[in-house]
Amino acid sequence: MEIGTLTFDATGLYQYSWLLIAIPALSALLLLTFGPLFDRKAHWLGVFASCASCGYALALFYAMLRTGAAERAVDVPVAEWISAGSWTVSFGLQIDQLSILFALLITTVGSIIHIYSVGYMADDPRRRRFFAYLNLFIAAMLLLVLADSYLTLFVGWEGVGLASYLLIGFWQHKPSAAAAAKKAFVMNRIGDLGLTMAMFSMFAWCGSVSFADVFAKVDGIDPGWVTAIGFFLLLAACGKSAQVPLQAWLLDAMEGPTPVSALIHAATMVTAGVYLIVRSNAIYALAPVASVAVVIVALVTIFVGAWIGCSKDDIKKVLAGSTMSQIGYMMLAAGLGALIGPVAYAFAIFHLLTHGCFKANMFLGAGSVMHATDGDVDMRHFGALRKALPVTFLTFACGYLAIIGIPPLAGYFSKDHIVEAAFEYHLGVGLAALIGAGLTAFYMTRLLVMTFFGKARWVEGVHPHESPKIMTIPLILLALASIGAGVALNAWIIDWMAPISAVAGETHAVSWMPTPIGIATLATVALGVLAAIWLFGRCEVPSTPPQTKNPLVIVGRRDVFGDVINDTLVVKPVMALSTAADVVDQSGLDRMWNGLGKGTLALSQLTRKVQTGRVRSYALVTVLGALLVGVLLLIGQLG
Amino acid sequence: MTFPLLTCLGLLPIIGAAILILPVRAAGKWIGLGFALATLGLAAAAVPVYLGDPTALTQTVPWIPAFGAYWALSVDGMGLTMVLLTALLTPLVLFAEWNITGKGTKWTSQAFAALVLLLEGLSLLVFMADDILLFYICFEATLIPMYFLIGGFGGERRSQAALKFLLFGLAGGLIMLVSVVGIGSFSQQAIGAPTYLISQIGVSLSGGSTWAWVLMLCFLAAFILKAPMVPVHTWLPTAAEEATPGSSVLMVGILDKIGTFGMIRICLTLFPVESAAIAPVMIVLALVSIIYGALAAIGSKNLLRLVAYTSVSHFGFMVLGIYTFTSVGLGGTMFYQVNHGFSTAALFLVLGFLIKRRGSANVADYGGVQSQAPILSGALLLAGLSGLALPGMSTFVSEFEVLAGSWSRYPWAAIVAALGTVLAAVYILLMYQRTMTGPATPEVEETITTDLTLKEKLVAFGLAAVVIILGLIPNLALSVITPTAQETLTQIGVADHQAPLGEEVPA
Amino acid sequence: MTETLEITPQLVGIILCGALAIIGGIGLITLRKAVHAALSLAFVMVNLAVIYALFDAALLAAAQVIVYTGAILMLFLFVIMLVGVDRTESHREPIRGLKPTAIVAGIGLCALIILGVGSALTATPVGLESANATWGGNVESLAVLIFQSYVFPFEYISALMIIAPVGAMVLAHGARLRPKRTQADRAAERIAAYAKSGAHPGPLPNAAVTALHDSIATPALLPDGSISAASVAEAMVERDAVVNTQWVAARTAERFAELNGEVEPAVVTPEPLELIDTDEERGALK
Amino acid sequence: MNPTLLAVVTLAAVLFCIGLVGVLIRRNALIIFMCVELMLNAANLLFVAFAWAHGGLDGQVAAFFVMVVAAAEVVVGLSIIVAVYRARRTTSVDVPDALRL
Repeated sequence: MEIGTLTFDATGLYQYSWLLIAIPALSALLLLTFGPLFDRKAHWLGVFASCASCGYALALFYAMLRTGAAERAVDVPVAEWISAGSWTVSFGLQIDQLSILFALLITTVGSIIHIYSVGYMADDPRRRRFFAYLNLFIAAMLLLVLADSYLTLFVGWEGVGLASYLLIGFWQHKPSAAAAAKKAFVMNRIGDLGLTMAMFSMFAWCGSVSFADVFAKVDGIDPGWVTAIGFFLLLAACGKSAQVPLQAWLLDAMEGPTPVSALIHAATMVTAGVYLIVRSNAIYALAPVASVAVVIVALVTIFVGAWIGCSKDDIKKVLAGSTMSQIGYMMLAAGLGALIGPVAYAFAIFHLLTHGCFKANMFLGAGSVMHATDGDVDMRHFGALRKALPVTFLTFACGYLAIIGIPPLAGYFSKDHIVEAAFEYHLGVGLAALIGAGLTAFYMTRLLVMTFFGKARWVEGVHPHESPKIMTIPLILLALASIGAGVALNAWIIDWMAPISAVAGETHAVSWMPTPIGIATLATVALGVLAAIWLFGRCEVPSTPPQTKNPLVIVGRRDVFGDVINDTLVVKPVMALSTAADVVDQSGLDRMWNGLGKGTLALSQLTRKVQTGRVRSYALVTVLGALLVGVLLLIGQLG
Repeated sequence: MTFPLLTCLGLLPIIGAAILILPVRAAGKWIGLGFALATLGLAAAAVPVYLGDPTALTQTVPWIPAFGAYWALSVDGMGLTMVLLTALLTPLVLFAEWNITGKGTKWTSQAFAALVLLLEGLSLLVFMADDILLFYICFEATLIPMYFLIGGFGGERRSQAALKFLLFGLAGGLIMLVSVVGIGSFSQQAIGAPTYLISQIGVSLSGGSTWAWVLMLCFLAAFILKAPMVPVHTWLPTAAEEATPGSSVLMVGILDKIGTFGMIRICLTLFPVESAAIAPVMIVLALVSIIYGALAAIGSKNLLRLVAYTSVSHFGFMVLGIYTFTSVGLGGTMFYQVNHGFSTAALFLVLGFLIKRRGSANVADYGGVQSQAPILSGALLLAGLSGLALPGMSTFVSEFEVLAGSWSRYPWAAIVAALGTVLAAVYILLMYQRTMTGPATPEVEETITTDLTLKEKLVAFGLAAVVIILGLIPNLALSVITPTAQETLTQIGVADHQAPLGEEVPA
Repeated sequence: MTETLEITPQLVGIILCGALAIIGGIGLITLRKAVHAALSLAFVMVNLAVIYALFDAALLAAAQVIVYTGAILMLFLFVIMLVGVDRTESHREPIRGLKPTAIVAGIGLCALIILGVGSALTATPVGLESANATWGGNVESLAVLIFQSYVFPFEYISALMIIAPVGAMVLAHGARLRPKRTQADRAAERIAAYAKSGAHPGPLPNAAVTALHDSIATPALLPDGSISAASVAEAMVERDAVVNTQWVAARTAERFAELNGEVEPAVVTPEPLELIDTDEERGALK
Repeated sequence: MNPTLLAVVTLAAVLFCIGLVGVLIRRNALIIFMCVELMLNAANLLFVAFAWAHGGLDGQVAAFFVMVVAAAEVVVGLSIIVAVYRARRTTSVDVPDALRL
């Protein structure tokens, strides 16, 4: 049943699939080292590299489409990596239905964002370096999704962490960006801890970490350990996909340029956690407890994300909150995969793909809004922008309709399946998902209304103008994708993911007509929209955040105290401990050892006193010595 | 092998140092570099011979028959990699510290080259020694050149730092002398004739009377002092703070490795029963070193002290790898020794370039260097990433092996150690953020005006390249190290960890 | 003690002299003046000499008295005289706690020796009659012993005896405090004295040399016949032992008369020298 | 245990210890020197006593040699005292205490 089992050796096109990773990596290296030589034109190399790997991925997809459903999973061994004692790790790629979808998402959205950022970063002096980091990210993300073993995946995993560190902290002169970058990397590192511990357990049990071996032997591992591995993988997923315990970094990550937020913190990197759980479906199948944990984490994140989304005034922070809650949905579906049936994995991937499109679209839209208002992100200074930025408004509206789940668009299909799966599992979970959908509708409408409708609250001297062609074309492309993706993938994705999504025999009928739950979600969505319009559409929106006693808003504005909890529980104690360690080391241990030296000096001062200089005291000491020796001899004799 | 390759390898730098006593003034530097490169060439020549037949290079000549001391040199996987590390680092340090001048007239760059060559020769002999007495003599002798390197070329309080280094080193050495003498006499009882040959003694001394415990503990105490572990580590930050970056590289990259090298080569192989018994204590000590070193590094206000504390943390990892008794862990430690040499060298040298420009080593005096010297900050970031073991770099492979090895025996120890890796990320990125990012402070603007010169770029990115190449193709070193690790484990009769579901790994 | 305590005269002597010696010893360490201490030491040494004699060591007894007490101790007295005979030592002890500890240590050591050596004395004494008799007496047998079996130590001792005084001379020979006055200096001084005070620069006039008397007690005569006061040694004047020159002149005149045949040569009878004995003549000598 | 020997041994021991105490207590160099002589005499006494006890004259020869050595020693000792007196104008043992740390 698992994807890994039926792998075929690579032939033809697959054999060189490692080029997918090599091209962006090489171009990143070139841009970094030899970039200054052709500084002005260097970024086009980056765009070309991204489009090349996108083309290659499409070709692979086309080849895979033509081959039969059975032999689609291909294993491409590249090189032998580590031979350490009892186990050896080889470096190889695995191209199957799951990874090719991800590859497509990464490369297409990546290329679109590359083109967009040509315009967005036009006036940034270090643009060449920006494109180098973007290419590095694409390479690392592709390595992550195409890896055939957890260790290779881990290299991509940390590579992506590094790329996000570099890109968040791209504008290094801003101290807040540098701090945000460090925070993101460290929190990702804590997540990676989970992945390393999972790998160690796999090594300890199966002597290897490649997907094929581990999934084949997973039923041999004792259940306690399988659950532990499940939890470790969940920790890793939370770290990377900004789920509840480790979600604080995503909001700070908005310090980075907007294309970065769009690509990394909306479409691709944050979905890596979902990929990890879907990829390890064999482990979660045997660890129901871990899957329940995934569901719980997902639900909590959905509400936290929505909460932050509703109360933030910064457009990017709202979108980040919404990303967090949408990934919560994907996690929910991934968690349900092991509980109600593997078809939920397909729903997770389906929602992931559609979300990739419309969230990237909205982020780029927000980017072009910021571009127009000279980098201002505060929605209270927007208002009535639909006339000033028509194209941005239209594309943003498509994304908006998609995310709240209006029928023809992508969001409806993907989210609807997840809500149904949630109800199928457990009524409470279903209701929570439903309310989540309503909240999503509420804050998205709030955002749309505050930004594009109502009275213009522009700051003086700001006269927004439409973004140049090079930025609006990607917006249009993504808008089309977020409209069409839902319909296109709805039925197809289930049987495309067949080896993983369908248990033999049980096919999940997918109907076009809305089911009763579908109608219920539409109702809650409508409710959410009306509430938002009622609150923000009609009445005057003050340009400064009003003081409110409403605890919900206060909590929301403080990012659900995520940062505060992290600081008090982890950051402050570690910092205190480290200053203590430094002090203890310098004045404690160091002085102790120096003290040893001073002690000997003091001792010698003491013994100096014995030499009085007077002959007779020496004579006395001699006599006493002689007496002592005599007595001892005498005792020796008598004894 | 008629040609005594190892002896020449060991003595060549010492001869170089001797030649540098002659008043050659300006040419001193070039002669020094020439000898260092010649040693590197010789070491490289030894590799194919070793790969051909590992025992070809061993060479045993009776030296002092009265108490069984031999001029015995031999190289196994670990020894070879350490020899190559030393041979590679020395020319690099000489090249990096090209126009170094110590305080006062007699500490010229020629004196620096002579001392470095002497240090290299002695440490090569230590890594190749198969005879405990030879090991001990060279172990003690390395203190002298290092003392003068710190004392002659360091910062203001260099003499105290050098003295403290020497006293700690001698304390360790003297404790070890007890067991060196002990081995002489006990080997007589165990084998009839007194002998100091490690291969000849084997495990005959172990497991017997409590004397074996005394011998082992004395050796261990000396090595704990040498590879600084927490309670006795305070000499390293002080010395690193005062010494020039080049000599700190030699001190941390090569000299301190003799501690962990000795633990494997002598404590483990000669006293397996006692080592197994003391393993839990050493693991706790290792974990304390990891966490304490990392925390002290985060809290440190001086850049060079920070790097020294990171090394204390890294040594904790190495000891953890040794005392979890798995071939993966042991192989990991051996590989770790090599990687740590390169990554710490990169960190020290790049920071050295930074400090040379700004003039002070305090973290507080920096800010926003990125805008002034982007290439320098890029090099520092690369060196820092190798420090926090980013996958794709060699330090990751060795750290992963150590942790995987220790997980299979003691999962809780591996978890605590893994926390160390998170702290590693914190101290490197915190240091990078405080010095490099943010707006450039006025002092930084006037002092740091030039970016890396060609020489400095070669050094920094050369080292980074080595770390990345070893990271992507670790088998360059692992193919030599792993068999030695397995051999050591079988030699001391400890069963390696067998993954229950893993396929049958050839025993 | 196993045998009966027979009292032999020898034992009595030893006990008597021993007690006296001990008293002398205590005197040595308690008497404050150095000379008294030296004398008490001499007293001790003499008692020891007596004891030596009681032990048939005649030569040693003599040597003790003559060499040890007579020479060495006298050297001590000489140095005491040289260094400050009138210096007394107060009994206050500057170093705190030295005196009691010293006394206790002394008593302890004494007890130790008595116990240690005493307990080892098991053999009964043999006595030296036979030994002395072999070569006819204590001195002869000692001489045989020294010049036969102990000849090498004897030679070393003699070498020592030579080196010791040389050493002493080197040590005690103090460097001159003032430069040595040469003859030229002395002549200059005399002329200066003559210039300043009219003191006669030349040497003092010699005593008179007459046919019968040329001792320093014979005052020389000045051309006018009076006595030259400077020509008589001061010591003689102090002792009133100056020869009467008038008497000498008269005797000389007689002698010449005999020689010139004016008077019959009478038999010369040695008659006592006549000295100046009248105050008026003494006045002339001052 | 012959009473004579016991007596003479006690006598010698007492004299020896009196000399010793004298050396420690007195502060005048000369008197210290004399006490040393006293200790030497005590030793001589024992030599003679045991010569008599063992019936051999070797003891007396030894005593004789001791006497000679004592003479040499006195000569040198006194010249030292005189030299010190001439330099420091004192014979007290405590005054020259420069030779201390």
